[in-house]
Amino acid sequence: MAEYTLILGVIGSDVHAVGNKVLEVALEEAGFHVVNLGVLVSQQEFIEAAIETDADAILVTSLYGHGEIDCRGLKDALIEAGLDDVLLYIGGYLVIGSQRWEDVEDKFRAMGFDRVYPPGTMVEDFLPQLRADLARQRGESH
Amino acid sequence: MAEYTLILGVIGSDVHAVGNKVLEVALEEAGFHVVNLGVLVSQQEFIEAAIETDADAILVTSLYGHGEIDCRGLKDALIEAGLDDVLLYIGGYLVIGSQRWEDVEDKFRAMGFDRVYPPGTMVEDFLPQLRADLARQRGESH
Amino acid sequence: MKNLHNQLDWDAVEEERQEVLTQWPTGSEVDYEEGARYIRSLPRSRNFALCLQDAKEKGITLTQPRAGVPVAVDHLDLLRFLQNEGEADLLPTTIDSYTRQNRYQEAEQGLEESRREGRALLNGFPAVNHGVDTNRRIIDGTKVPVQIRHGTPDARLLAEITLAAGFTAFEGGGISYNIPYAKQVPLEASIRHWQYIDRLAGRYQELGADINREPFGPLTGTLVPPCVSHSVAILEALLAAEQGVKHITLGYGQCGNLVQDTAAVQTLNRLAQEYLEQAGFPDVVLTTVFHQWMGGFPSDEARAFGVISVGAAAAALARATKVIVKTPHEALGIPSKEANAEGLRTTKQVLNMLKDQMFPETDALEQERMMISRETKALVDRALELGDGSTAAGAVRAFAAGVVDVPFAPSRMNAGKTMPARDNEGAVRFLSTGNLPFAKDILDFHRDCLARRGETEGRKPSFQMVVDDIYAIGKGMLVGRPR
Amino acid sequence: MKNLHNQLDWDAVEEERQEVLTQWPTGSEVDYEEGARYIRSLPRSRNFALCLQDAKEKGITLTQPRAGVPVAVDHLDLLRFLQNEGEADLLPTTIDSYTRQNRYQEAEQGLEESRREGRALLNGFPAVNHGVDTNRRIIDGTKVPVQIRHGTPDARLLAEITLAAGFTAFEGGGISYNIPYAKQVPLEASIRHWQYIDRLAGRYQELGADINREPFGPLTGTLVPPCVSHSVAILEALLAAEQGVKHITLGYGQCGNLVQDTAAVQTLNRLAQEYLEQAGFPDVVLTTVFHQWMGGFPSDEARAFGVISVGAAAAALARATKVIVKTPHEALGIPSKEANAEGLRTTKQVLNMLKDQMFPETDALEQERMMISRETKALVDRALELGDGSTAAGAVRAFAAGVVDVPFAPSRMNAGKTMPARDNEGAVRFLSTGNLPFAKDILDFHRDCLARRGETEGRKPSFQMVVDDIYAIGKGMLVGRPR
Ligand code: B12
Ligand code: B12
Repeated sequence: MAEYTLILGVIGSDVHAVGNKVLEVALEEAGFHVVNLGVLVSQQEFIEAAIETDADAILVTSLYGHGEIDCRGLKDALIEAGLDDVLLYIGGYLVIGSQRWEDVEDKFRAMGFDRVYPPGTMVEDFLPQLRADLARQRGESH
Repeated sequence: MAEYTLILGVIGSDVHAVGNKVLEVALEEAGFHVVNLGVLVSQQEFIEAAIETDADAILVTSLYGHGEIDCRGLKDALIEAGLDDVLLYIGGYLVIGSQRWEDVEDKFRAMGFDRVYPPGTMVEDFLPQLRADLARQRGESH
Repeated sequence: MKNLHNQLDWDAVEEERQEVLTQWPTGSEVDYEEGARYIRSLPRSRNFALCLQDAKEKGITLTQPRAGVPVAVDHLDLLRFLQNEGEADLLPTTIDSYTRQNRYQEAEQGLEESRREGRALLNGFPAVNHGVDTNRRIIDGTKVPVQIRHGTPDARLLAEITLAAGFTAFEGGGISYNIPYAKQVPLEASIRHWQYIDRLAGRYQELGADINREPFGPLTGTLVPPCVSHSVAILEALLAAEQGVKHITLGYGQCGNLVQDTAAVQTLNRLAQEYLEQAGFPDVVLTTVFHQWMGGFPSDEARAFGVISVGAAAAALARATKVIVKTPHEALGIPSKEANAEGLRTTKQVLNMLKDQMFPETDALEQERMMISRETKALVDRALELGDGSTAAGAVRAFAAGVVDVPFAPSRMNAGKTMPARDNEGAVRFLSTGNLPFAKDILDFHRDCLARRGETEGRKPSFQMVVDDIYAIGKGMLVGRPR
Repeated sequence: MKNLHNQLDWDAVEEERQEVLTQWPTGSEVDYEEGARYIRSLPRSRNFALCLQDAKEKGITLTQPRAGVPVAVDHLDLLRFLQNEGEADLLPTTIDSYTRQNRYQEAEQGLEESRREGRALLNGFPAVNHGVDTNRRIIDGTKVPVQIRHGTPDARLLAEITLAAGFTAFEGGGISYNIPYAKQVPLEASIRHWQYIDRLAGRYQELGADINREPFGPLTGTLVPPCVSHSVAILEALLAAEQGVKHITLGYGQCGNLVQDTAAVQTLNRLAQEYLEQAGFPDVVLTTVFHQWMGGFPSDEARAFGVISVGAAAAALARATKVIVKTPHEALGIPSKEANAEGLRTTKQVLNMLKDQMFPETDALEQERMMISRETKALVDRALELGDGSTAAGAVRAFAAGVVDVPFAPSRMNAGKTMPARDNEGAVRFLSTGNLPFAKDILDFHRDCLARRGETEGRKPSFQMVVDDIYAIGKGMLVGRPR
């Protein structure tokens, strides 16, 4: 299996570090090359890291509720940087309070995220999807 | 103040004895002449006790949920026994489960109860009402 | 030496059975040998007695709700919901109050009306009216064991029908289902009826069908001091063992003080074991059940969750074999199935978080255990003495003499001379000991406990304290302090 | 002898203040002397510091929620709701995350959007943007004391504005609001900023306005061993006392084992008292705050009520002065006000039912207290040694050397070489001790604890155990056993 490079990071002013750490270890164990930017990551840092490491996917985390504001314009910036084919995932508590999940998902899909995951998503819950998306993407772009 | 006689009892196959005991003591302390029939009291027993003691009011308790079935025909039987002017109160968990209180109250008012009290009614909650009703009733009937 | 002389002769019971089975048409469906075969065919995970035995060995606490609605399909739906959404380890079938009073005609009417109106008009499942086959569908439709729970002085027909249907556990006893649940039924009668039931359960056991029997521990549910409920539990355990019952679960209703609650669960097991061994029944499998607070609940659901959790914590720390779970609707009326499942899940969370922890062993705990043991022995020994070889007679005479005396009981067979109240730490003590045959130092102990509380509150111990304690938990407290 | 040499010179602070107050336009509204007069005019029942002092004397545990929404009228409604419907004894004002990072421009934008869209786009109350007068309306509108709660490495302007507005309590500290809440902020900087805040609070105190200061106890909220949070708490208590603070509340986040939790609350108080006395501050009023489980919660509300209740029970049995309450929505998102009030009422019910009971004194408890004390002293003594007279420098160097090391902290100032895991009874121990300056027998103790758990589970202690423990409570357990 070709090795895939994943960028991890918690966006904006968010400092929730525990899930980020767990994700890093679990995805490395699952055989990925993981570049973990940690917490308090700006849009610019995500983009720079993706360019530098020729990443296959960016996994954004947002737990603290400001995800909606923090992610505005991220997809456009990626496209501008020529990274339109990098998979863009997001997971966590994406809005303030508990809103209907379908609405939250739609909102973030419309913002350009390929996959949107609800709170409490376990690694085993999204791993098959991630592998499938990566395989499809590589098939398409190579 | 003239002494009023109250009949207490838990109707039907109901054995909830604690509230009945508390009511007895509290109403005696409040100055009433209390005739407590205890638990498992039939309609007939209520009526006989009311005749025997020339009671001013009957306070029916029903906690276990069968109150609706147990109280059918009670008012008619009282009227038949010439006790139409005896005040008829009921309190407790009058139906199965928790239904809208307004509906429960309407149902039991329609069944001939002068006052209907919800679960958790404390003695101080209904005592003023009881005194007022008794005074009015004596005023009218004498 | 086994108390075999107290066992009912099966041939005599057979004769009595013919009469019992005609009390309601469904009696004719009963075939106990087929019932025993069916029970033997159940996997271990669906036999109530064996699940409890396994839990005891593992040292874990199982959860069980209370639940019963009149119409059979609805009842099965309810049980499945509690099994799947409530993750109940054990299930109940709670019987309606008319059936409990053998008023099958009224139960029939309530059942029909419930069907017609599409809402429950009975407060439980009228198992006798449903008959054997319908009851069997309950067992066939569930993955965990199911127990019959009720409050019936004469439950002979109910036992016949539900055991034949495949229920593997049957709650109740000649004392515990009379004193809190009846007014006029003589104890002789109810105990005799329950000897029949125990003999029947023993017969199933002889045929290899394990049946669990559980005296009703909490009695009136309201400030019952441990020694009172322990005495009744032990007397009923002896009565059941005499008839051949091999799986007995003894119950205790939470009082609210953690030391007292832990001591109560621990002594219940030890004392019962002692008495059973003495009486020649060392092979009975004894387990315990802890009932979350059985008295008045707060009507606010959030507060009710707090009460439920304190009970779950006590059950876990004391290592009861199972816990009977209350619901956030307790003070609102018969709970919705959702509320029932919530109570179960709250309880399970607390049990799981505390299952690797024990209530600490201290002098105070040992002291409390000693006190409960001495008190209980005083009552049980005197009762057995009065019985002069007959446990049943002993129980009857003990109640008549007020040697065992349950607070707030509606039954006229109960002396009603004791009155409980909480001490300064919330443990339930006696304000009046009535005729309980206690040694002087025990009497002093209770008086001192309440005197200390009185001092703290600046009032004399009195019935007002009792009333305050009755309301206390419902109003968000444990000890009913004056405001 | 007081560590007076560490106190900031007020004239120098005054100069710094002029710069701070220009960071955002609302800074110009600040008049601290008027603020102090206002606070002095508040009745005792509305002063946070004094309410805690009274609770400590009475030996009771007060409840406090977390809550904050962006728009001021909504925030006041929320607080009043929690006061009236949640019966909160103390209130919070939780600040949004932009303000915490001094990004007032983004906070302004979020506030405006929230107003426009009629829904919250900020996760808290942007107090700086609101300014002194609007903040004062919060204090005027509530009947119980209100505290500012946040997570801000540089909270100087926030403190200026909210103290001037009349808030009588301010959470945070130079370590506890940096290590878990920042990535790049040097400890020197955050500690210096918090010395400013403590000096400001001390100034209010000099003017007779009692102000409560509370280091943030739970840190990362996830499996933080007591000695780690105790060390930070004690260092911050010293730092605050040096600047003239007289009311300090030290915090601890529930770990889940009742013995450990009780020992932790008890030692926190005793150790801090010792260190404060040694440093010449015997007159500081010390109180404790117990945080209900701060890590991942179950998403099911019924289970969340269980977690909340276990925390409430531990707080009551350990006699914490206050308990910070979680809500049944913890794992769902920022709670509705109803859910918040529910968490408060559940907690209050449990507190009330246990307030007359204490966690039993045993050898195991004493052993746990001794362990926590020895561990904490090892860390604090080494830190003070490194500081050589400067508590601040000691703290900075201790973190640089990994002498104090917070598990899972995002900050680069934190060594990040320790790793916690639960033992067989659920107490939080060290899987890796990194550079913690522990004696050999302490190191052995932790290794043995985890080895025993490993044996029970048939696996070697490893990071997988940690991951399992991180998820455990959310999945309904305490110890993350393999399935
Ligand atoms: C621990 C915690 C904290 C700690 C964090 C310590 C630290 N530095 O890490 C402390 C106490 C400091 C904290 C602070 C705050 N917190 Co906080 N916190 C939590 C808590 C209790 C647990 C989070 C956690 O560690 N979970 C365990 C890990 C393993 O799970 P996880 O983080 O969810 O990650 C997993 C999955 O989500 C998934 N995942 C994560 N990212 C991604 C990305 C992709 C692409 C995919 C596929 C999957 C995925 O995989 C991970 C591994 O399984 C949650 C509530 C909860 N969940 O119970 C609140 C919570 C997240 N916090 C919250 C808030 C609001 C805050 C604060 C603003 C304070 C406040 N107002 O209460 C501050 C924010 C500070 C800041 N600037 O970020 C809110 C968010 C509300 C919302 N969005 O509506 C929550 C939900 C609590 C609540 N109900 O109010 N918090
Ligand atoms: C203790 C108790 C028992 C004990 C009773 C012991 C005994 N013999 O007394 C035991 C365990 C035996 C028991 C049995 C049963 N119980 Co029960 N029991 C309770 C419980 C927990 C407390 C009742 C109590 O003592 N309250 C304290 C006293 C002081 O208050 P009170 O009785 O309400 O009385 C006060 C007021 O209501 C008022 N009042 C009373 N009568 C009147 C009359 C008038 C005119 C007025 C103005 C006021 C008034 O004044 C009293 C003093 O303040 C309640 C739930 C709760 N409230 O928390 C359930 C409850 C009443 N029981 C219930 C049920 C269903 C049963 C059972 C059928 C078993 C079952 N399926 O679970 C059996 C019935 C047996 C029978 N045949 O009656 C249901 C009723 C449900 C419904 N109606 O929808 C309840 C609500 C529990 C529940 N949520 O399911 N129970």
